[in-house]
Amino acid sequence: MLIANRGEIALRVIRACKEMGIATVAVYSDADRGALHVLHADEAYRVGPAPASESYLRGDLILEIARRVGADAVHPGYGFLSENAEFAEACAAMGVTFIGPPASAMRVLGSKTRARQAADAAGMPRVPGSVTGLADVAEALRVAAGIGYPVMLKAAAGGGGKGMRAVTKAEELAGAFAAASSEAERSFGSGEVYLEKLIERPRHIEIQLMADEHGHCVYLGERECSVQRRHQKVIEEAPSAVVSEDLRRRMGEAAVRLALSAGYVNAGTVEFLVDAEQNFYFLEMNTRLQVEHPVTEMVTGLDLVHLQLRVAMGEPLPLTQEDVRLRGHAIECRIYAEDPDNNFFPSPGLITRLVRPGGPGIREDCAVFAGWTVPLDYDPMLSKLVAFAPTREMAIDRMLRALDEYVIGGIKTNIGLFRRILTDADFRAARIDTGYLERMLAAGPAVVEESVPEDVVAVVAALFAVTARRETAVAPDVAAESRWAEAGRREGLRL
Amino acid sequence: MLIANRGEIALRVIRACKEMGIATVAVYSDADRGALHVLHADEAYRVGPAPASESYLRGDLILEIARRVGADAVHPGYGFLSENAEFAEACAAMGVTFIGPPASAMRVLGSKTRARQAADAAGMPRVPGSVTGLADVAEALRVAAGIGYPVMLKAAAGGGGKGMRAVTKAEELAGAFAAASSEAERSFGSGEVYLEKLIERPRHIEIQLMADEHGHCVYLGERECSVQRRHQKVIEEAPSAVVSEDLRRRMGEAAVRLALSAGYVNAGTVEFLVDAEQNFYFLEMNTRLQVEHPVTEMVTGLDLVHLQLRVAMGEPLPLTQEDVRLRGHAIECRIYAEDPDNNFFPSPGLITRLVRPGGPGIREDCAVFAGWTVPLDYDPMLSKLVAFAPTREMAIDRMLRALDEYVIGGIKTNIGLFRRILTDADFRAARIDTGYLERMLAAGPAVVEESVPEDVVAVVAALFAVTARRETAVAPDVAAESRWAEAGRREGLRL
Amino acid sequence: MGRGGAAGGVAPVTVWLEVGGKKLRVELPSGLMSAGAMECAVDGRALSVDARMLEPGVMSLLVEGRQYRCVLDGDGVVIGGRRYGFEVDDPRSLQGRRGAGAGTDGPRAVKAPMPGRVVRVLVAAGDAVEEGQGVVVIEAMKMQNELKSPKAGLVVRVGAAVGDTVSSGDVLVVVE
Amino acid sequence: MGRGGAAGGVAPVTVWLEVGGKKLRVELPSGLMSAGAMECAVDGRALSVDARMLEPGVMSLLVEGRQYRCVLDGDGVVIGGRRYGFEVDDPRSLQGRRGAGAGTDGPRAVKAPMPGRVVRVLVAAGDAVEEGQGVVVIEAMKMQNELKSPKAGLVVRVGAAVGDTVSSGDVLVVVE
Repeated sequence: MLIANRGEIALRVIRACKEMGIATVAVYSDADRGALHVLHADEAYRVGPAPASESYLRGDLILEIARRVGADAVHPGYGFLSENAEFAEACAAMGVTFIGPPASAMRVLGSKTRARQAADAAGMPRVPGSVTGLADVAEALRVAAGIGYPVMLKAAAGGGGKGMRAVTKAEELAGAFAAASSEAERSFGSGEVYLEKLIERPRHIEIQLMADEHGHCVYLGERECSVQRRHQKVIEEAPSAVVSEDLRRRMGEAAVRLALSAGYVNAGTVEFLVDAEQNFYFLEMNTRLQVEHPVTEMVTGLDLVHLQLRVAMGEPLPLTQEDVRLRGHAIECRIYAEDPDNNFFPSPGLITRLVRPGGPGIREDCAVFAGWTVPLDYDPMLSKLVAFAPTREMAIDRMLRALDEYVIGGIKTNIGLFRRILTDADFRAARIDTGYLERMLAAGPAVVEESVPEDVVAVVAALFAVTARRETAVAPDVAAESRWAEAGRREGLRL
Repeated sequence: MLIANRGEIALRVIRACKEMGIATVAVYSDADRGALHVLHADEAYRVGPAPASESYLRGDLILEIARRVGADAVHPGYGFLSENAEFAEACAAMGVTFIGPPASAMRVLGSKTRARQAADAAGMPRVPGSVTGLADVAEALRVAAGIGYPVMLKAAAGGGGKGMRAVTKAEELAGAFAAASSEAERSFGSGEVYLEKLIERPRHIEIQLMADEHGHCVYLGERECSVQRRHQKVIEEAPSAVVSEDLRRRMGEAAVRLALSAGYVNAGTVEFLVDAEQNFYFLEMNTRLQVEHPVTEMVTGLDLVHLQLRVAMGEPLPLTQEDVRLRGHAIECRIYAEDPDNNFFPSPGLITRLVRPGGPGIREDCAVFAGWTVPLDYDPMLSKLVAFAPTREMAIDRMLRALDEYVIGGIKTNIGLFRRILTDADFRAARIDTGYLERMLAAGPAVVEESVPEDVVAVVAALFAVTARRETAVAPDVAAESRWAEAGRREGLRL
Repeated sequence: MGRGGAAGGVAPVTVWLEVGGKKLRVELPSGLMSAGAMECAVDGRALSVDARMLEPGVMSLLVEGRQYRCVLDGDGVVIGGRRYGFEVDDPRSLQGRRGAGAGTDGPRAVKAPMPGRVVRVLVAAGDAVEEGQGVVVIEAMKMQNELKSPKAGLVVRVGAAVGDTVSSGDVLVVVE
Repeated sequence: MGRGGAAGGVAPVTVWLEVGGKKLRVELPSGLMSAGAMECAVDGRALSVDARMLEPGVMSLLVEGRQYRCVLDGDGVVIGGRRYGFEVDDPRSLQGRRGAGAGTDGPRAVKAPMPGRVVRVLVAAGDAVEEGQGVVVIEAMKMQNELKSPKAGLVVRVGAAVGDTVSSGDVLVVVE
């Protein structure tokens, strides 16, 4: 099995393979020779320079490696090549199993506009708006007038908020259309945008699907991902505090219908917007494993990667819809290398110290360590910290306990942000929507936490200062070690 | 809340308290000032010198601390004072809540002989033998003749295999009686022994109970602990591979009857022997939280320490028997500082390196770290490594994956033993009983594991050797650091 | 190694610190080691503590029974999940982390707030700039960050060119 | 620090090792650093490897694409969960871990296999002992360990007394 990815998801897939007795092949860019996904693989091969466009996005090079080592399957993880239909086809053409849906299903459900047509065909409710890409501003104005403002412009090929613009009145449409289109062009190589009605204070709730090659598809409950910043998920949880048994069944069955209509196989996620009246609207489908899949694993007791591998081997799903039982509550915090005091800009660099949280109910999917240099070149996610407990309140309090234990030294992280959200009355009461976090951040500075007496801080600082020489014998040495190794790599190992 | 214990269980209780917003008070011996249970507590107080008899067993000193700091509850963990009825009474007398059963119930169910009388009264099947302690060898011979050989002599106050002797014929009885009695005297301060029929190849299967003060008691499924060495549990799992729904119900209901008959409150465990025909025999009751409680938490989704604290506060159980649903399979390996190549003798000392396993389904209850010196003075358990997965086979393979990741440097551990057991055909087929492990060990040397080419080992060793100077700048420095702190403590911080 | 460790103890120490913008004088006992009970003083206020270094950079501090879990992070210490920055005015200090010119009048430096690549340079030496005017754009992980001038004045130096990889703290532009 | 790290590189190295009781000569390239691709040789057999130290004591080694996770543990290295002991005959060696007399004829030492307390001394200097005869009993964590004589002969030295605390490797008795 070749893992065409990096970071925590590559490590997570490698571990699953080992548990199933499958030999693993890692690929790495020049930035990742010293990464954990390499350290844990049975074999590892360099694919190219640091930039993703020259390494992890080079499906041709990766397939060449797969051919050379005789890998019979490729797991794309998420991001990179995971939703690239051409890559899936190239795998198939080479007789290598692509761990994911067939290219045909990817094509139908991967494009937002084509997915919306499929959703209509499957009788799935969706947000009113244009089904296909808009030809020009004129058409945009026509459609917007039809459904009424406010409306949202979205990139057809897009995701992650790129190429999105909210428009509250007709005068703004032309400018927003140009901006969204060019941003979409830059981000996805396609400027196609569409338009739909803007739902007020929607919740983002998604259904996890798993389908086999024999026409069986089950839904594994929902995840709520309403806590977002710039359309990026920050906290995910399962189950959603507002989804009833009945709503879950209706959303789940609608999602299964859509998947089956497109001949979908393997893991996939159907995203919905849910309004205040519990109406749900189809948003898009992600034809891959999601970053936030662990919360679903915690409440279902299943292992989605094991299931991915088994259905990819042609096995029938080992469970029926009746076997799927949700229990307890799981919350995931996406810990990023970013600076909350500097508008959350990325803060890559050397991790000089790492003190991990632990204890019952805490799971961490993570591929960093003390001495690791977080590269500039990729997504700044450091870790997915997950807390499981019998109830949502207990899971929140458990996560707060774990966050207090967590120390990541040398770089800035958003750990403090999570402490703030998890102690916020609205979040604890599940009064959240996709605008919640930005409103909370706009509301002003964090509440002052219980503070340590100044004199105690001073003594601690002084004690560390006088032991600094011993200190420098250690953590910075880790730094030296890796910089030096880095240098060695660059300079061909000669001094 | 004062935690009258040390090591992983003290840390585990402290974390639960933090999650419930309860302030924590740790106590420590001179060997534990630098221990993790101290580092994570809100307050910490020295109780005495390293030997347990002068520190963690000194209920009087610990209660004095509780009084001084105004703690209103004490959690005894397991071992030490956890089954000491006098201590429980002393707490009550001081108006401090003891997190455990009332002293009265402890007295009835804590003594093996009195517990057996209660079991008879509750109509619980038990191994034929003497109900009360034996007056002398003559009585022992009488009882043994009555039930027939082989028989087992056991200490009335005992546990953990101390004061136990198997006797296959009458001639051996006198010698065994003397040996068991004196060993019991030494270990538990009481030479009282009793005798019962020896069940051939029994499985050790126990039922976890949780009872509140309002007469409600539920059973949380079973744990199988048949993999033992010298009557010490080595691997525990839940559920048992041989316990049917029906057997679970019958064992569980019998255990609940016993607990209610003695007015039992809080967490407790009823241990049974199960023979090849699935007959179960009452063995004894442990009136405390068990070391192996995590496997029950993994398959029930509950948190036993949270439940302990809530029922101790007088809350009714938040769940009924119908709410208890088992899901998946969990296995726990007790990782000890002991030397498998030297008859498993303890191997305390400085941990110079610690590389922990991680990933989905892995839980570790552990209170050691790189730089920690495992003290001579206490139980040599380092860590409880738990693997959870949908099936027993997946849990075993997941544990094997985790064991391969685990490196504990500087001291000897039994990690290799677990790799051997978990790859053993009999264990994987659940053909186990309390004699399984000793038979396997007697069967001879471990199967040779897949080995790394000698030349590769040589190059790795050489590379580490030439970087040893940088190396010594780190791990040994940790050693120095802690030795030096140690010295500082002893020498009153003057050089 | 025991010796090596012990050698870490130092003569009577007075440490001048800046914590939360406030200058403090901390006195630690002579022959001090960062372990065990010791009498300290902060600006003359006595404080009895019991300190234990578990591993380098991780310390348990007891003050009248209260326990603080302290982790060193560069020029700050994390206690109970909260970070307290500090500066040491001391030969053995952790100082020099600060870039030049911060908080001062006269020349002001625009420094890279994060490692990244320079994608645009919006000013040249000699240009007049307003306070808050964008001067350089750097990118990391696909996100762009426009750095603004800290004051109105003249650009006296441009230390970055498009395509440069810069580290956090590098001086990119100086405004006089 | 980069300097400091770089200073770690050393001159052309030949390392004599004992692995699994076998003496091996390992040649590492000159100007070597334990990072990147390098040509090595073991007893003259060429071996191309790519080594990367992730953190001190943890190394990823690539040999023709095969990846080995290697963790240093004192005088051994753990690879794939299995420990391989080694001895280095080299100035920069990790040697001196071994106690005296192991594997030799003549005097043989009985050493403490673990830290503990001496609870019984069963022989005195001058006693004749059989091979396998118990000489000292030490206890740790409530478990007793009777140490036996490695050979038949005369006890020439007893270095332990009841009540002593001993460390792993301490010589307790020497048999001639």
